[in-house]
Amino acid sequence: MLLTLILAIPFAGSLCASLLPATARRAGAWLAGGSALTCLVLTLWLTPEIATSGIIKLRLPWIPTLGVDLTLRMDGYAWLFSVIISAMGALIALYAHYYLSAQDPVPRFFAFLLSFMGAMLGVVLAGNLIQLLVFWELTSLSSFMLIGYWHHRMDARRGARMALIVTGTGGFCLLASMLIIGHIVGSYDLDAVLAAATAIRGHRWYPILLVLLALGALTKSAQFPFHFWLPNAMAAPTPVSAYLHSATMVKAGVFLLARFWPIFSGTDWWTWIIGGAGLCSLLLGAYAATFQRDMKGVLAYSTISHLGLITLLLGMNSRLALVAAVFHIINHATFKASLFMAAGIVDHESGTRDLTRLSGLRTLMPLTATLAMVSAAAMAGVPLLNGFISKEMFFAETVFVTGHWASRWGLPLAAVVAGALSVAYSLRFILQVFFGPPATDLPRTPHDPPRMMLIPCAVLVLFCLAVGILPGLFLQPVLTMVMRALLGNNVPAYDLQVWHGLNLPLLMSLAAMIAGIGLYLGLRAHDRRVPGQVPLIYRLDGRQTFETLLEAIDAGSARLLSWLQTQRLQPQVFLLVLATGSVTLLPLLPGGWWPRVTLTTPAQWSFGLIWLAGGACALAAAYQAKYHRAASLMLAGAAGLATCLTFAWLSAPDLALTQLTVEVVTTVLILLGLRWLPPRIEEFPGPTPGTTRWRRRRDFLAAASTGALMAVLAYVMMTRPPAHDSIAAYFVQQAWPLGGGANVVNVILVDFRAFDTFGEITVLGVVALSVYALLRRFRPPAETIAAPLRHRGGMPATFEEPDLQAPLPDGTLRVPAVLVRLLLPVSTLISLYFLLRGHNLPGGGFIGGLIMATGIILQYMVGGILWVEARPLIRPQAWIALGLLVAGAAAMAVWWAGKPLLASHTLDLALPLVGTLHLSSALLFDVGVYMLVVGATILMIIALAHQSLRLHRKLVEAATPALTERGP
Amino acid sequence: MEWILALAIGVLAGSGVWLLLRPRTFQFIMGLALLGYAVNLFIFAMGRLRVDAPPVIDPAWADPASYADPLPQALVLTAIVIGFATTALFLVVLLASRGMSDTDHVDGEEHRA
Amino acid sequence: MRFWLQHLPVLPVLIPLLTSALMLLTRDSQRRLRVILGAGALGLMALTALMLVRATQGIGAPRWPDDIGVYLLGNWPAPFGIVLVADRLSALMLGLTAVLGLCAWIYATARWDRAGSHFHPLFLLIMMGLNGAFLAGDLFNLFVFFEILLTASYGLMLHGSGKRRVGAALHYIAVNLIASFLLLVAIALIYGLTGTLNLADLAVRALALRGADRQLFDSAAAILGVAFLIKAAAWPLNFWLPNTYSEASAPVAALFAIMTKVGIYALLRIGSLLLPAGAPAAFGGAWMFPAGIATLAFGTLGMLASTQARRIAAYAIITSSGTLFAALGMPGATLTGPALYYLLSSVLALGALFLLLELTERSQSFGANMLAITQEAFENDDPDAADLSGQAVGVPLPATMAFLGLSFFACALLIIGLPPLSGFVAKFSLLSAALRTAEYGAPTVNVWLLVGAMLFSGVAGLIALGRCGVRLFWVPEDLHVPALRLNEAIPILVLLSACVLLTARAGSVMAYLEDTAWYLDQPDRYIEAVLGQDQHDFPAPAPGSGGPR
Amino acid sequence: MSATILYWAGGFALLCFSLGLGCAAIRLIRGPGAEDRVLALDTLYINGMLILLVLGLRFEAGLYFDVALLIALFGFVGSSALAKFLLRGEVIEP
Amino acid sequence: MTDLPLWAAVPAALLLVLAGLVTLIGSLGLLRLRSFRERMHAPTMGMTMGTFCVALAATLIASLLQHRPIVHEWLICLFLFMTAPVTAILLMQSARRRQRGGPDTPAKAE
Amino acid sequence: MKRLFRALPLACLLLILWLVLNDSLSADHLILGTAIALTLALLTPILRPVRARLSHPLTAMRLAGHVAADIARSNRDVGRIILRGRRADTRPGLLDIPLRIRDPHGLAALACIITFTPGTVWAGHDPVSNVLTLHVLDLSNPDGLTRMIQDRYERPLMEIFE
Repeated sequence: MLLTLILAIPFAGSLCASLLPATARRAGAWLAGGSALTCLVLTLWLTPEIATSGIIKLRLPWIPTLGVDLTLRMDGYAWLFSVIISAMGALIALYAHYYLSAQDPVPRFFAFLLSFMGAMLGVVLAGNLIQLLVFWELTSLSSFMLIGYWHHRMDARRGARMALIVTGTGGFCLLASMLIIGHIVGSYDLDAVLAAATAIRGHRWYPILLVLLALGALTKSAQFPFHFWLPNAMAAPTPVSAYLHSATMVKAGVFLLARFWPIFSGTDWWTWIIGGAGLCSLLLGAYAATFQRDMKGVLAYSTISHLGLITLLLGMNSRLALVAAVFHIINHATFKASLFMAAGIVDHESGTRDLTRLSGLRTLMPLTATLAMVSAAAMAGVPLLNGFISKEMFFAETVFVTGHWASRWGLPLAAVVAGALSVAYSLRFILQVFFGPPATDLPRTPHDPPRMMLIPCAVLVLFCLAVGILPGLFLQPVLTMVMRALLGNNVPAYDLQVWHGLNLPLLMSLAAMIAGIGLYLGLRAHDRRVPGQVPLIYRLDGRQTFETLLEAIDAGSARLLSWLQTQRLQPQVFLLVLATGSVTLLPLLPGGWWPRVTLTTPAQWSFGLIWLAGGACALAAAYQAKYHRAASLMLAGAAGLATCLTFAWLSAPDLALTQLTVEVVTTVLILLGLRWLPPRIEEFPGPTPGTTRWRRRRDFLAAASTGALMAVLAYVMMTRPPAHDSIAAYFVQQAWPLGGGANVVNVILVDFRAFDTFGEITVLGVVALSVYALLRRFRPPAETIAAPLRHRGGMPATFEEPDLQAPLPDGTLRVPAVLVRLLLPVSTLISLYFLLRGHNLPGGGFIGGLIMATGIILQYMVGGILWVEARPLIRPQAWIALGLLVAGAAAMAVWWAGKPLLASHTLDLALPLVGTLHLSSALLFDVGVYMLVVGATILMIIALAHQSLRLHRKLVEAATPALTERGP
Repeated sequence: MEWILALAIGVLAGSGVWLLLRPRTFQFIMGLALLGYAVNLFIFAMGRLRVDAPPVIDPAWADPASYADPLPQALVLTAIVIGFATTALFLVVLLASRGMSDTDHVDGEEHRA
Repeated sequence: MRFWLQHLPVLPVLIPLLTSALMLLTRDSQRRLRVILGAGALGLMALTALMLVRATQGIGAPRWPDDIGVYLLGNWPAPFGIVLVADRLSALMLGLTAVLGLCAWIYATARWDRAGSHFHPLFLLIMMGLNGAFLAGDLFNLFVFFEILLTASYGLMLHGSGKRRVGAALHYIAVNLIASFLLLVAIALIYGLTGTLNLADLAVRALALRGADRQLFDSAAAILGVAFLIKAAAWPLNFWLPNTYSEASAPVAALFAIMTKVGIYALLRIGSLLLPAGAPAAFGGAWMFPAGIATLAFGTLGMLASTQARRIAAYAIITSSGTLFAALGMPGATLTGPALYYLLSSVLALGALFLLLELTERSQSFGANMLAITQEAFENDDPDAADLSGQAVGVPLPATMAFLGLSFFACALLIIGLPPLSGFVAKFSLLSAALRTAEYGAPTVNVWLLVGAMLFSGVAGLIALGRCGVRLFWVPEDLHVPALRLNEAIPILVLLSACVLLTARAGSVMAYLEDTAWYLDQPDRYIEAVLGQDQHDFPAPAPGSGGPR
Repeated sequence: MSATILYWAGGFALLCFSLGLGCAAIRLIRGPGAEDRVLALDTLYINGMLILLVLGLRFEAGLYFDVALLIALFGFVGSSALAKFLLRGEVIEP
Repeated sequence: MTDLPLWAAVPAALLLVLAGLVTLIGSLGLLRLRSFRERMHAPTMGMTMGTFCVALAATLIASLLQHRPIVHEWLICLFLFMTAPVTAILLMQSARRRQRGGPDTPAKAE
Repeated sequence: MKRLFRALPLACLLLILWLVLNDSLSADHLILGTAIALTLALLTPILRPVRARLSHPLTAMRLAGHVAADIARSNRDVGRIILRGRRADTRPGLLDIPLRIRDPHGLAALACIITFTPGTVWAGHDPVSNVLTLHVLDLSNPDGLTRMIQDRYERPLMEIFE
């Protein structure tokens, strides 16, 4: 329960802080500090229990099917980290309160800080690998937010993004490794995993698992070669650097390595990967730190170096080294955080962190200087400070390394070099800033900050001293508890003491100290010449490399993408055709499907002739479509007629009727559109470019093969005996007895499969609405407005309002108008005829509706839009709506008879004279179809036709600029 | 008959596909129309060919074997209407595209080699 | 109540249809009425979807054998008439559609529904198409509903007009029209070979196909598969998608987040039914996995290569499709449950992202951008819509930027698959299930390929969305706090809370989905339920006049 | 006997009509003017209608009559729309 | 059709043959005549004689077979009669207008 | 009531059409047909403001006979011209014919007759001067043609429609 509280309090605090107004500085700090302190108290409260029972565990179910639970688990190791996190959190809250300026949105800062704290606590308290990962990534995310806190600065944005990408990527690798662990162990529970150490080490996936885990841990801990994000993360406010980037978050990686040390260590893989990375970071970080110009840069690189030290210790496969590593984790957290705080104070007070500008601050801010000096001494490993003890332990470990001569000699040497470098950069850090002549060109005159701001720093320095002087008293019991948590009963014997006697490590220490001082003195010249430039490796700028890499990724992916995709339609269609063709052919490749027994209907000459003409027309339509649009339209119409005749010939009268009417309406529709297309004069006959020729050939091949494929498929299918128990037989048999109609097609449409029809009329309605909506925003092409209309078929150049009262149009259209208007009642009658008889004979709602619509379109053609619309005729939109509603009503009427939707229902009315009248819901449904088809067709055609009006208005407006009111 | 119809379907489909691969919107819409015929005939052909056997039944003699398969016909009917609707929509879209981009290229811009 | 319950499976289709018809009787200018109607319809649809989800779990009022609701339209027995089938998968998708649709619609009522005519009817009709496609138990009926949802999507895609949008729509429509042809050809072939259109019946009859018939059937299925793969945006058939999705108006793009999933649903459904007969290549067979990996890689590449936020979101859709393909293409049903979870999470997240991005763009440079959008969207010739631009400005809500920023952050987490939201759970569960398949004999290479591709896509998402977020929220000096309406903020909040809920209740959701997957792996139940359904004889509430049939 | 006579006569007529259809198709393809094409299309429709009528006679089915009727009624719509387009530049004027 | 008496079958057959020939000649005219205006006249043959003859034959056969007058084929003639001028007038006008523009009128931009 | 009366001729025509279409004289078709025909006839004037007045049915019958005979004859003539092809020394050309008939329906009927007769096509009509322009395939006898149209067609049409 207390564990839940420890985890929940920071998050709750974060939520509260985020809700605070932007000006609530003090409240935010109190909230953060209070939460951290509460956590600390709670953790300490648990100490006795941890000390006695070892582990406290709490399990809440989350996704049981995947074996993921929320397990909170605190052992000695987790306890140690909880204490560090919460204690540092409290100190940082205090420090940050003074550090942040009035312009900053302080509550937001504390909200992120607290959420980070919660996440970090979550990482250490996680008893389930996946849960650990969740919090692990949360730390990355909150770190991202905190680094980017001053997001108006570019370095902050860059640093934040870099940190996020590097640690996030590591997180994904960690996820993979956790998945593999879970796969091997069969559980994500930490205890189960720890118990399965041998199984994991022996598994064939162990190497890849280790690599992935190392990627996760090393990125998080900023280890070589992923160290570069840490210096860039220094764009964060200093409290963040002190907290996340020295004391806690970067420790998550080594936390994890130590946590899994019992499982993974002991193999060569482990040594090489972890130890190698640690060694590189140790040396590289120390080397780079020596030359940094930015105070925080020095600290960042030294952090890399120290974390490298810890990693190296972990990679040494020795239990004593593990002890040293854990010990150094504690020490590093204290002295580095205090150094960061000091650096932050200097920055805050003087306005700069540039080592070349700062000088002689000792006199101006003595308290800060003292604190910084002590911490730096701890960092350098000066005796009587905690850094010394852990360094001694490290030296001792390197001495005992066995194995290859290179590692036997190289490791101690490297240790000494690193020690010397750390002395050098610590010296430089202190001497440059606090000694020497007082600086004069600082942005602000520095002085000691308020006392309260110094307190966190002081507390940490005190801790350094205490541990450094009496390590056995302060840390021995804690360390033992931690080690028991990590190693169980295999805790090695060790002794934390300042003085172990004169031994090799001490000599190494001394050598490092002397070498460091010498190095500092020797490098001053270089430092003055090119301040901040790291010799030899300055070209290996991690940030630059990273940015270049990112840009390369962006550019490379853009290039690859442009190669892998296209924005143009033609290649897309080509690909589509190609894909379809090939996948269709694939199953047919083995052969054996060509019909052997052919059931052919005897061929007819006339039929062949029809298709000779139809096919030729289709080809010609394809050929003419570019330059002779109207011709192409007519030719396609001829092919359509051939289709219609085919339907009729081959026993599909309904289809023939529909095809014919649709054909007519489509022709009118496309003709209405043609006028808006640009004139296309046949290009001057010249040599066609080779690419074009090639493309045409390719397209021709694709088209021809598609045609051939379709033809073959059609032929094979037609000559194949029909499926023996096709559902069609049922329709034929039951159409009359159950469907009450003789025209099976119509019965299928309005009864058996009426739902399809319902959907289909909906499609028609939807299209009509879309067309209407789109055309409301139609814009006539520029040149149709610019060029006088005379060139386009003799329309008047100016717009004359047609005479709406004239009974007949003048001119050529007079005689056609007489005839066509006479045709309207006739066509309406015929449409009703086709509608009503549909159930028994070819016809039905579609055909009827299209006939009716054609009749009305004809009126528009001879009468003109305005003339026709001056008379109350039809509201297409309402017809669409009514059509849907009528069809719906017909479909739903049977509900009240206890039948499902669309069941047909007949009502027999006995009428005098007539006899019984069959009123079938299917007929009503067909009436709905009829109405919708009429409405939709008319709406589309008329909407398109109305664009002429729009153009005319534009022309009128263009002609008479004064007259800009809209027409009726 | 079968081979004639199969060839017809092939020719229609081939012309349609050729047009679909062309760069002008009008060519595309004609391609849709031609391909539409081909597809409709193809669906229709799946019911196998019958001459003089329209599925308008004599109530007394509803033997499935003596009538053409009505189901593909119903499907084609639906397909014709949907094809009509989509042709109309595509037409309007191409007009809108033409009005806004001042070109009738399918990509809304001219590609000059 | 009981009366309505017995018609429950058909209501998700009927409600939007009739409501949109009613809307058409009103004028476009009677917007308030349309909004009320729309709210009612969408609310009812959500309610229906909820009841269906409960019913298919065996909880709640209509009790169906095997918890599969079969509705015989026209009361024709199963292979002959059309059936609607509501099983767990359908109900799940219906629920998802309802939530997403409701949110996108609410968002649209703030502004977008006035950017052109007939937004509300078209929106309802696309919902109808989606619902119908998820319920269809008949191949041709599935096609019809695909057409409804596609045509409505064309209309909605064009909603608001404008050059770039129309250009993108042209491609979208062109490709989908061709896909529709393919669908038709494939359905015709399948009918010609098996003599049936009913999916359950097809599953039975496919078993009996031998030799040449089977070869031809595989060809037909391949064409069908290509058609669905186009709709589901598989590489290399998905080049239309980035433009389309990034140019569509925000609520439409948000709703489109589920459009690609319809294709995946169809593949899953048909693949599941054809499983006993040997699933054809596209339906969980040989190509699905490679297609998935290719799509995933392509989407990832696209996210990396894009600079514009909307395009990143569009490529994220492709990535999610690819992930789903690859997951469903792995052998066995182990990955189906997690894949469905991933589907839920990614649809909700992408929907929220599309809504969000528009608001964010509004914050960039208020003056220029907003005006441009408004002019583009509201330039209209009819006087009643001309002066709406003034109203389009909302009230600045407090903490707008924080809200937008956090929402974007949450969306990014969901899409990348970073903890703690459901994106992570989805990714994790998919990967862990993928590793589990290695035990059941899936090729190890495939497992590693999937794991690697998914993790890499996560990294790429991190890079791309990180950059995008930094650009949107951190770079601009003069971030203008956009005027936000409550009904623009609430949908985003709802979608994200849904994701949070998915995360918090991951255990029970996952259990439900695993059950769904299990049912999908056992198509016999579905087939029995459909083919064994007796003709309905619902207890009539009132004596009907005349005898039914 | 009479059936045979009619069968052959019908066959002959069908052939003639299809040949006529072919002629019209040639004119339709060759042009040269747009008007020629419209005229050819019109002829095509007439020939098609006649084919249907003869088919109706041959198969003794009234169903063909409906299609022919519709061609007679609406066959002209397409061609007159085209003609009007040629004449006025647009099919439906304000 | 076997029930049909020979005296009716022969004229009906002749009518059909005549219709076929007339229509074919008309359509042939479309190819053989030189100018558009001349060609305008040719298809009318099929529209008139062809349809008349077929309708007559149909009426004859159907009436005899069904033992009652069947006249609905004549509706086709009626409709053709009613609708024929519409296209013709428009086409002629279009052709005349174009000719007036002279042979060097730029190609129509259809 | 007056409207109903005026709509009657058209309604009758439509009813006949309906019955012919349905090929039936049964009671239900009669009733349905009457209803539909009446409704349509009543609704039609909305879009058809000019009404035709018909009289002299006998003249109409005679005219129909003439037209049929002329069509047959000109079919023969045109067929011959086509078959002769380039050898035929026909002189196609335009012919102006002054008309007296004014009624639009009469003119329309004349147009139908002229167009329906092979060999002659309506090529234009000037409403002001009331001159009809014809295109004639074989303009060997322009006067005869003018007379034929004026006497054989125009006069009966005027009788019928005016």
